[in-house]
Amino acid sequence: MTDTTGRQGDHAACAPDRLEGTLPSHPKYLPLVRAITVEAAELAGIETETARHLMLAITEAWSNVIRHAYHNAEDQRIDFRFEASPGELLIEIEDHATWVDPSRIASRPLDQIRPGGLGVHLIQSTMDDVAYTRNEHGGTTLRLVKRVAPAEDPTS
Amino acid sequence: MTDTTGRQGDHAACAPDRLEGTLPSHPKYLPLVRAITVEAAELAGIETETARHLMLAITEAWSNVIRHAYHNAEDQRIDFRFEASPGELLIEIEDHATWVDPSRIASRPLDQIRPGGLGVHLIQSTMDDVAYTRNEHGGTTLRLVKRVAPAEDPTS
Amino acid sequence: MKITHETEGTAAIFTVCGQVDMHTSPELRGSLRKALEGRATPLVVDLGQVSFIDSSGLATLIEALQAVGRYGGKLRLCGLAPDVRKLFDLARLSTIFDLRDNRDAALK
Amino acid sequence: MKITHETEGTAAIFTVCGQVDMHTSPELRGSLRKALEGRATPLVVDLGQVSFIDSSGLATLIEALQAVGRYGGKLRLCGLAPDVRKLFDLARLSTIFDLRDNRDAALK
Ligand SMILES: Nc1ncnc2c1ncn2[C@@H]1O[C@H](COP(=O)(O)OP(=O)(O)O)[C@@H](O)[C@H]1O
Ligand SMILES: Nc1ncnc2c1ncn2[C@@H]1O[C@H](COP(=O)(O)OP(=O)(O)O)[C@@H](O)[C@H]1O
Repeated sequence: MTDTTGRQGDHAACAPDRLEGTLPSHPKYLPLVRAITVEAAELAGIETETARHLMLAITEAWSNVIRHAYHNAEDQRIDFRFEASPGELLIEIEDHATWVDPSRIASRPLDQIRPGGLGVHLIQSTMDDVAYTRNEHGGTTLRLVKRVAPAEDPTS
Repeated sequence: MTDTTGRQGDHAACAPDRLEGTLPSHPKYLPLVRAITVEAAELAGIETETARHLMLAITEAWSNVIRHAYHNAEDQRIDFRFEASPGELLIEIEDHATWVDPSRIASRPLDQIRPGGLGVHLIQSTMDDVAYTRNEHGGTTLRLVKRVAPAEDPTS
Repeated sequence: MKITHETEGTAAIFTVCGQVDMHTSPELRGSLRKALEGRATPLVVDLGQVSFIDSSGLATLIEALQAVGRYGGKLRLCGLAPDVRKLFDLARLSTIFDLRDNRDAALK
Repeated sequence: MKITHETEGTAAIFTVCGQVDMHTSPELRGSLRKALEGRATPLVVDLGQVSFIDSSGLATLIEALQAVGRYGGKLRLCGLAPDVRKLFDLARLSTIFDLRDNRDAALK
């Protein structure tokens, strides 16, 4: 998102090996977020079934930002970064709301059957690492990592 | 890409009604760019056939940046913006290379059958507006506009 | 997401197509509400053409399950693709719902 | 993109599947090169499972057309989906290629 690298006019800032972007906090963008996830997973050599689990985790995480960080405001910004490296896919989702104590971020007990309160559980059971940290905007960054058995890179 | 809006800690910068992002100049990202295009077109209420034409125009424009602006270097940055408003979809593709005189950007005559030299023609016959301008990074920004008959917004 | 609705005697059948998430589940909830108000039973939700469902979709189905329970009706889900079925497992919901293979089995 | 390759007498048949763009067309070019070196005729490229093709894919096919011409062979494309066919029209290439409905028609 930030570009602090020097610019020499010619062939300036070197691109990171990742997709960075910003979308408004409107739930209508969720299919787009999932489409990006599927393609990023394919680039990272992640098999289809795992990619479907990723779609779910990203959807839950993104929805939580809309609901709990932005209280359903539809015009706030959500920054995201997908970074594929051999053996893992890193996804960061960043809000500009307030910092929430991660100990307060938890789903209901699973044996208690009621609507809602499943998202965080689904994120945790799908991803290898889940970390909430305070970001430079005073909001929360959710860092999700999925590790995969390193496969040969089909693109090289 | 740039974030110069003031930040008040709480509910800071207002999101633009668009997707902004950055990808490396490697051709392996083209399917991802097309996936984003398809979803953005759907959000703009663009019908499937037109969306397929858009996929082609974006692919040609993106490939030209890799080939002609970055001379096939795969680690340079390409910034993009999709902006859907009622009746039109705006797409901007921005390189950090050098500014090229737009009069030099043209395809071969169509009746001259040889490989290559079709991209700009395909972009122009698909999009309503095509404009190359010099950007703040000293490179070229390609601004593409597709206008559509305004339909009812299915999301509101 | 698209929803079509049919009735057969006291039964109501909803066929859901596409992706169910926070953006589309309110529409699903709204469709089901009418059948719940009419005390339809069995209330059949055919998920055979659903390619994705998130926790808001599951929440909507749990609400419906609780609502039919209140008037002594039955909720049946059918046609779940393996991917969608896996999600029910992940949320440990496969056992609380009455999952049927197809519509005919769900109407019996 | 995936390519499979068969031979039938002097004919070579390539079945292309997926998206052909700047990233994948070099692989298509490489596959066709071997058949061109062996002077295969007719050289059949089945595009029935191609969902997308860009100008680099078209360029690859024009190169192949010119190469078969040099040894007096024939290039035939078949199975184009309407979307892909439209692209050939857009590039005014529908008339310079020998487009056939299906593989059988392309091998005749
Ligand atoms: N991004 C977030 N910002 C602030 N609070 C959050 C966030 N994500 C989750 N939470 C908190 O964790 C709780 C559990 O979330 P979840 O399991 O997704 O269920 P639900 O969203 O249905 O309540 C939420 O109710 C909320 O209090
Ligand atoms: N983004 C760009 N930057 C610099 N030059 C460009 C760019 N796009 C196109 N051009 C110029 O326009 C010409 C025609 O482009 P195109 O029709 O796509 O055919 P091709 O890329 O096969 O040459 C290119 O050869 C190049 O000189």
